[in-house]
Amino acid sequence: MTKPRTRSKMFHSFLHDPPAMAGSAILLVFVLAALCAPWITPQNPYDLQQVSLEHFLKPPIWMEGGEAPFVLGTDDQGRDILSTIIYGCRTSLIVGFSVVLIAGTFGVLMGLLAGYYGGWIDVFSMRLADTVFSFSTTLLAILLLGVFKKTGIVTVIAAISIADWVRYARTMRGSVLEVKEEAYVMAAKATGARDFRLLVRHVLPNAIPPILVVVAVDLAVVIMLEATLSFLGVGVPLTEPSLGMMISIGKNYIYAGMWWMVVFPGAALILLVVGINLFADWLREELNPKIGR
Amino acid sequence: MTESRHLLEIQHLKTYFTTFEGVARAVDDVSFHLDRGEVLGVVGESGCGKSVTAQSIMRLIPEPPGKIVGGHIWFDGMDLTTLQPSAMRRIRGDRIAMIFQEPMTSLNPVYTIGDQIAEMFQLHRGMGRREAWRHAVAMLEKVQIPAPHKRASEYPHQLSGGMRQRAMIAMALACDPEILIADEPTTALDVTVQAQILDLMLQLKEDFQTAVMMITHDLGVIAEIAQRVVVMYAGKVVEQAATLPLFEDPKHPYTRGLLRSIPKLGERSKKGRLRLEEIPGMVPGLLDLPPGCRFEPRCPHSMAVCREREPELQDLGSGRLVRCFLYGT
Amino acid sequence: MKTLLQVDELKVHFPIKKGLLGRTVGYVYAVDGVSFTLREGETLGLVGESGCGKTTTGLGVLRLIPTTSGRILYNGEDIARVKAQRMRELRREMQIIFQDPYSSLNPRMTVNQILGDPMDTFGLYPGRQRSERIAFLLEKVGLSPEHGRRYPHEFSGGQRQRIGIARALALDPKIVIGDEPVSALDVSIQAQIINLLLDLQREFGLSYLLIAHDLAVVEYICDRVAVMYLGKIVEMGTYEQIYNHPKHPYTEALLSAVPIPDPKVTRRRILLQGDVPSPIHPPAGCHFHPRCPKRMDICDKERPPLTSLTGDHQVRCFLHA
Amino acid sequence: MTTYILRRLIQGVVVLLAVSMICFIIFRYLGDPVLTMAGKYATQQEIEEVRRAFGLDQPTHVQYGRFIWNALHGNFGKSYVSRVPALGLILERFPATFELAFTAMLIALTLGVGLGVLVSLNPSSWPSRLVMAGSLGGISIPTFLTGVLLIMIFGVYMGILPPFGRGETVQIGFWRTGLLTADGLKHLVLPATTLAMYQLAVLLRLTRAGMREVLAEEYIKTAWAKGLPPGKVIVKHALRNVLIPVVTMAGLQFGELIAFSIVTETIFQWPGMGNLLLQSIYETDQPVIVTYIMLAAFLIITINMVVDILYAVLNPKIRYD
Amino acid sequence: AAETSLVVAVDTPPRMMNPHGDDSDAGLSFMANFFDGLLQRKGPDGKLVPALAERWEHPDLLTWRFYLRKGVTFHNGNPFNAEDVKFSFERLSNPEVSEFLNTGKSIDSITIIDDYTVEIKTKTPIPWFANNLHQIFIMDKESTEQRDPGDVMIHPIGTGAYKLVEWVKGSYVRMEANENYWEGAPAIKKVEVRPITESSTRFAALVSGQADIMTGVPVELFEKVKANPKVEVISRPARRSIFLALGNKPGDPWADIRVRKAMYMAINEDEIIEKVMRGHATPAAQIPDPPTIGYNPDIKRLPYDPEGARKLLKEAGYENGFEITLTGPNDRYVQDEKIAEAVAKYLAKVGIKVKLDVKPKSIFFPEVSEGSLQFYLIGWFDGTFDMGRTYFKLAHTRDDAKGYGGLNGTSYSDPKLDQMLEATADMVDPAQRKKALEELNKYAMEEKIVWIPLHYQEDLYAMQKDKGIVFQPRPDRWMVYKEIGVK
Ligand SMILES: Nc1ncnc2c1ncn2[C@@H]1O[C@H](COP(=O)(O)OP(=O)(O)OP(=O)(O)O)[C@@H](O)[C@H]1O
Ligand SMILES: Nc1ncnc2c1ncn2[C@@H]1O[C@H](COP(=O)(O)OP(=O)(O)OP(=O)(O)O)[C@@H](O)[C@H]1O
Ligand SMILES: [Mg+2]
Ligand SMILES: [Mg+2]
Ligand code: NI
Repeated sequence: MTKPRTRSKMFHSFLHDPPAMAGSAILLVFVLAALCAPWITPQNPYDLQQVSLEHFLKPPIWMEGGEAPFVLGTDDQGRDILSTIIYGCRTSLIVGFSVVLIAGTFGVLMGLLAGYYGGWIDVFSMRLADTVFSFSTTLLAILLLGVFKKTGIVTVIAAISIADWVRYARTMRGSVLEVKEEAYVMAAKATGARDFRLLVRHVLPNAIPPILVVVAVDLAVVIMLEATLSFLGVGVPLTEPSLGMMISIGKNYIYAGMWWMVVFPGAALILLVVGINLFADWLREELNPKIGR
Repeated sequence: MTESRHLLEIQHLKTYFTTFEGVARAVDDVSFHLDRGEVLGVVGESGCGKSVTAQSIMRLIPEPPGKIVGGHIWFDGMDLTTLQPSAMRRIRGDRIAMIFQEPMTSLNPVYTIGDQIAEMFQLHRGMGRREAWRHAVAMLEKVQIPAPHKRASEYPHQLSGGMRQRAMIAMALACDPEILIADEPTTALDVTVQAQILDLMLQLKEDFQTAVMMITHDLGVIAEIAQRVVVMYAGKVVEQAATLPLFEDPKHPYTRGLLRSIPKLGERSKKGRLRLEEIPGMVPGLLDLPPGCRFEPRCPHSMAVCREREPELQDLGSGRLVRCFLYGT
Repeated sequence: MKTLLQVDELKVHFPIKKGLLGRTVGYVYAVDGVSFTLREGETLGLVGESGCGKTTTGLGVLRLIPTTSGRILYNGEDIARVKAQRMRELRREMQIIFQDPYSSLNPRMTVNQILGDPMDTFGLYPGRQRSERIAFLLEKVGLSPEHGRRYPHEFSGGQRQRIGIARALALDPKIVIGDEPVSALDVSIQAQIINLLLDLQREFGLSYLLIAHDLAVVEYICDRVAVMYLGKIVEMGTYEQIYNHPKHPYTEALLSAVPIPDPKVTRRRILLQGDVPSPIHPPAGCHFHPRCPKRMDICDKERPPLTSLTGDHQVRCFLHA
Repeated sequence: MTTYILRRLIQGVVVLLAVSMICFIIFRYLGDPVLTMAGKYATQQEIEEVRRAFGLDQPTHVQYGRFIWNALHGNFGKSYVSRVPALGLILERFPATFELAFTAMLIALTLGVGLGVLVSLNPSSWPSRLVMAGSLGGISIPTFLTGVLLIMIFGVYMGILPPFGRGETVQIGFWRTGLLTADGLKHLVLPATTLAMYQLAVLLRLTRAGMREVLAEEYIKTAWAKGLPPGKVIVKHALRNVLIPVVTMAGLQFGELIAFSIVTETIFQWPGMGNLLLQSIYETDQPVIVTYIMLAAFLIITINMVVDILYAVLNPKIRYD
Repeated sequence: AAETSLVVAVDTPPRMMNPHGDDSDAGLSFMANFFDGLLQRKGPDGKLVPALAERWEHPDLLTWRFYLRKGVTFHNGNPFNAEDVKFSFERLSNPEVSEFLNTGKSIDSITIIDDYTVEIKTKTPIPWFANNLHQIFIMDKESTEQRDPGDVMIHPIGTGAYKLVEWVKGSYVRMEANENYWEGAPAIKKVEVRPITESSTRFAALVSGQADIMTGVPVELFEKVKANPKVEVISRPARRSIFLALGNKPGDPWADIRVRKAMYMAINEDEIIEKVMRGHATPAAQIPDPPTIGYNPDIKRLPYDPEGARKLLKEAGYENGFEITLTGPNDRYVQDEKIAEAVAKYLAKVGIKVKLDVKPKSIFFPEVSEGSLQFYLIGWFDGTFDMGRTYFKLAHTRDDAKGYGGLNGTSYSDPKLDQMLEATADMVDPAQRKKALEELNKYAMEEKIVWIPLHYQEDLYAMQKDKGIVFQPRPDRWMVYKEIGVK
């Protein structure tokens, strides 16, 4: 009785919040596009047989020299930009969400335990955090590449996750240190709640808002990191470009005036990030009953 | 509406909260006034809108979800409901001060209480840090906090409930305001301290002609210091009278019920433990109020008319007002 | 009657830290050797000066803050020493109503969740019973089921306090420590709650440790009353002994200051003189001596012992030693 | 707290040991430094000779032991690439990186927190929305692209800011600073902006989110009731309560900026440590890598320690003992 | 107006100022300005001419005698003589300071005949010994021995045309003309070399006027630079060839010569040059470039013929293709990863599934040294202008003991090729040597298709037009500032 009520309440507030709706609409479009990529794109840019140097560096269709079906032009290998953006979103979304999921879960957990229990758990997890953070994503990516001897999405996800959880862990720990001193935590303890319950039902929800900010921003950061790894030559495979990789390729052509190689994937990325953040902003405020809307 | 000859006059104040379930009419057409050097007691059912009224005067209703949707609050020729934020700011703390009901959550956890009190002096009296701090310590001493110079540099969570409350009181009294709104200022205080705090307020009233709006459940406190009493029920004023007549001859059935519910000191030893009298039934939800008198469902004198329409506030003369059909239409 | 809870020489000292480096420069002797017993089906009132350590005692007894020393025997088991797991089980039987209702309510939980949470913890009232139980509790404390869907900040002070009471009662505890449970309630609701507490006591044999400032309420509810002053119990006895034959000067002063809800009555209050002592530097000798109207020479030199008078009546004062 | 700091320092040493050990373990996978050190045409025998000459033929743990022993004496080995002490090589570049990171952090913090506060006051106004959306641009454009674009716009087309390098520097003791010359400052603008843009967004969003939560708190009501002007209420009473996540993030980012602004330094040819690290990784310059990582770890440990201490300053409820 | 100072934006920073510590072109490119070798190669064609040695003799297979130039002084005023030569050559075999270990170890003895005559004996006949001497720089014995080893690494004292003024690591190397240079003081008096690794920034440095010359213009931008009226661009055919190495481990589909041919024919090299290299490359049919001994003009590229390729694959029984991993660096050669990507696409079109695995050179080259790759892209040119050494390194069956096949990344092995190669090892007679190597080359490229050749790179430079700089790039990509003039 009460559950559906609160849910419908959220839904209602959602319908009254244009930015949130816009954000999730954007997200939805991206996810759908990524899922349906093979059926909606004129070209499969990951299929080497379909890509041909013949059509390289075509400008968008409305410009002189533009050519159907390459609506947004092609890149220097003759890949259709629009198709590649759609396929690239897939990679970017997979990398982004996997990392946020893996690093986020692990980091939040570590931060929660470290902040709540303190003592050796805190010492251990935070020193572990210091240790891996000292290697930074870039270095880790290069190291992992050396270890696995293979570029690829898994390496990228692993490399970014290994250092990225620290962000979550420390943010979470900071919040938990504050929240655990609140009287309602003591009150919950007084009702006999075991630690798990205390952490999950009482500490976590009150410590989570900064994490929501971090998640939303981190998605962008991770997608960017992946791009940076591409820039440094240790990113995803060249033949399966992600949004980041596209930008990294296109960057070399900026001065040459071939802006479409950067602008379209860049715009797609910004749109995606904006969508995620709009949604996350709404969610965060929605989760705090005190913030009237 | 016209300006008022009273220090503070509230006219037809309406403050509503918009919630998902509907509009909660927390304060619904409340009028009363406050004169210089007067202590006005406000009593009423828990949740009847006393704190909301007080916060409306201070213009501190969180908006959204709350909103002052109607009425006027006249103070010194100004209507506080429409006053510019900056002008309102100059009044707050300096001319109208408020003691909040919940001392723990109302104190900033990251500053020492000394800081928080000293801020008042810095702000309204233009004192330097050091001097303000000295005054803050003096204030703490006034409100009976032991070892005030030590306590001043403690944080709210290190204090006992009563001390926090006294810190709040000290903050409100700091600038000798013209109006003091005290929202249950002494609930967490033991009776000896309470007595001293009440004395302090009376002192203030003597010295500065401060008007006090005392919201409390402790009818003992009311009896001791208030000149007049406003009784509220479910967002409305149901009765208003000078203290003595109210206690002697409560008119509204709710007031009567209230006075009967009080456990009296010494009674148990004399008569044994008699069951405390309750007012039967429950306070109506603010969302679906009965169409007629809001007290009707619990009223021992319920009449047909009570269910049909709301009674008006009747003037029974000599400042006595009551909202009940028992006293005419 | 069986002794349910026995507290022996409980001490809770808070270190005072100074500066960035956090040196401990002293202690707040918040609770400094408090002993009392609570029997089954009995209500013990704890009254005293604000800041004298009542809340701390309550929290310490439930091990919600670390205690410095002392034994807390619950059914013969020293809960100051039991393992966390066992303590958790025990908590079901010992509940507390917090003094500050607002901050003790999780701001991100609706009242339904707040009340349901302890039940879930112990797997009580599963399924449909849960919502029935919540509705029942809400009704008992004078709230309507519609309130269950709201969040703590949407309530008035008194309503929040009632939520706290409902939460404490949710688990059918054996002991309830009420820290000013009715302070924010108007008298009619207060009467309702008091009646509820007494009904429950009658029906289920609950024991209450009631911390309160309203001496009328304490007299009305409590079987025995302990008066605290600066971390120590200075007088303890049945309500009749305390109210009708107070022995300690502080108790006398306290009783004389109770405001009477009758504007015609003017009473002679015993005004306490002198500086209010602080638990950081408790005065030597009897803690009360600097303010005591009946001070004697010995009072500032020696600590008065707790002296047993007739029956259960105990007092810590040289007048009666 | 002194003991706390002491303990943290000991833990720091353990981290340094762990970090260096991990380096040695993964060096096996990072390519063989001897290959480049022996020259393109070296035969296997010659390669082995080089290997022996540098002690790289020994088992990892022996190499590690020797490294630690030398490190304890302040000797972190010589770079394989430039054959000069690795630590010196890194420290030589430290000022450049530090100045860049510091400036970027300063911009990010002031703008991030400042705008975050402003935006939280009126979240649905158009300027606020614009700022929020704009801040996302900062994070959704990769640094290398931002850098290239800034260079293109300000360095090439408008020609008002130098596109690369550090410009005129002044040597003060061991510190070569670019902050004291107009040219140096001009060179700082673009790279610092690039770095700051990236950091700004998260600080801004954290501040805004925190402010939104805190402004709904009761004590903010008290602050208003005191008659405080909005600036005071927000900066003094609200801001400090939201700073913990902000400080956490800022600390992490500052560490990251100092240790790993590789891309920005590459794009702007900033003669800092990140530039060196990348080069060293690509050239398998093990002594430099391990020294670098240890220095990075040291910085991160220190910054995090400061952050943890700041917690206690910001929120008195947080105590370490 | 004639400028006598120059700012040059180069693509690689110097590692150190020790002339023997870095055998890369980029490093030597700096050293060549501070130091001189016994011989030098002069731009723009790279002819070997005397430098600190006025002339040399090669009396027998093992002996090389050098007559040194008199009256040359080092930057610190010390005179140059035979002691310095001996010292410098001996230093080569010290692994602590030298990357020319191979050269150092090949020397048997160095004898000072008189102050200005030195005789070097090698252990085995090394036909290309003199060809390499322009890379071996002579240091001042006295100061090098006296100075702290660390100082030697950062402070060059040579006889070169320029003296180091200041080296701020990561920022710039400033040098000034050596007015006492034995060839006469250079025209450019002040040079500031700014290493900028990021190509677009280097480009920005040039077009914003902060640099006068830029090396390594990215091909994507070449046309753009060309269109800039203020900038002049220079492209110079480079000696480096880019090719694909293909293993022949028995059992692998590509061990079959038909498959090798098919793969060769499937690649449209012309399109790669046109679209990936933007025309800045010339097709190659073999690894060595024309000036190199062993270059065989008879070798022709197989035609681009995807149909034929498919037919061959069918013949070989791989109608449905197979999978192969193409490895390659992504930060080493011009457009390296793009070429690899294009190759992958061509092969895909004839049904061969190529997994592309490009990575930074620091990870790639060690893998090449390990020899377990299937198929990779690499580039090569030999500073000695002799193909023999290259083939030993790249094609001979791996033999660690003898030091053969060290960069044979697929562990390619062909006994006949090994035999032919070993036969050339002590062939010194130029004509005979040339013939043997050309034959060997033809055998490798046509009969065995050891490699699939792609193209010869072009080096791209750009400079400010109105500065009056006279600059002709060298074939070895060195920037030797004494060769730059002013109008
Ligand atoms: N933010 C809110 N949203 C919805 N309803 C609210 C909100 N704040 C207060 N209310 C409702 O307004 C009514 C009046 O509250 P108020 O705090 O004025 O009561 P009160 O008279 O002070 O009671 P008490 O004596 O218990 O403090 C209550 O019923 C409460 O539930
Ligand atoms: N966390 C803490 N740190 C330091 N001192 C504390 C802390 N909590 C309580 N104290 C101190 O302990 C003493 C007793 O406090 P306690 O809250 O028990 O008083 P109380 O009897 O409940 O008073 P009240 O009636 O005012 O609530 C006070 O002096 C208080 O300042
Ligand atoms: Mg209230
Ligand atoms: Mg208390
Ligand atoms: Ni609606």
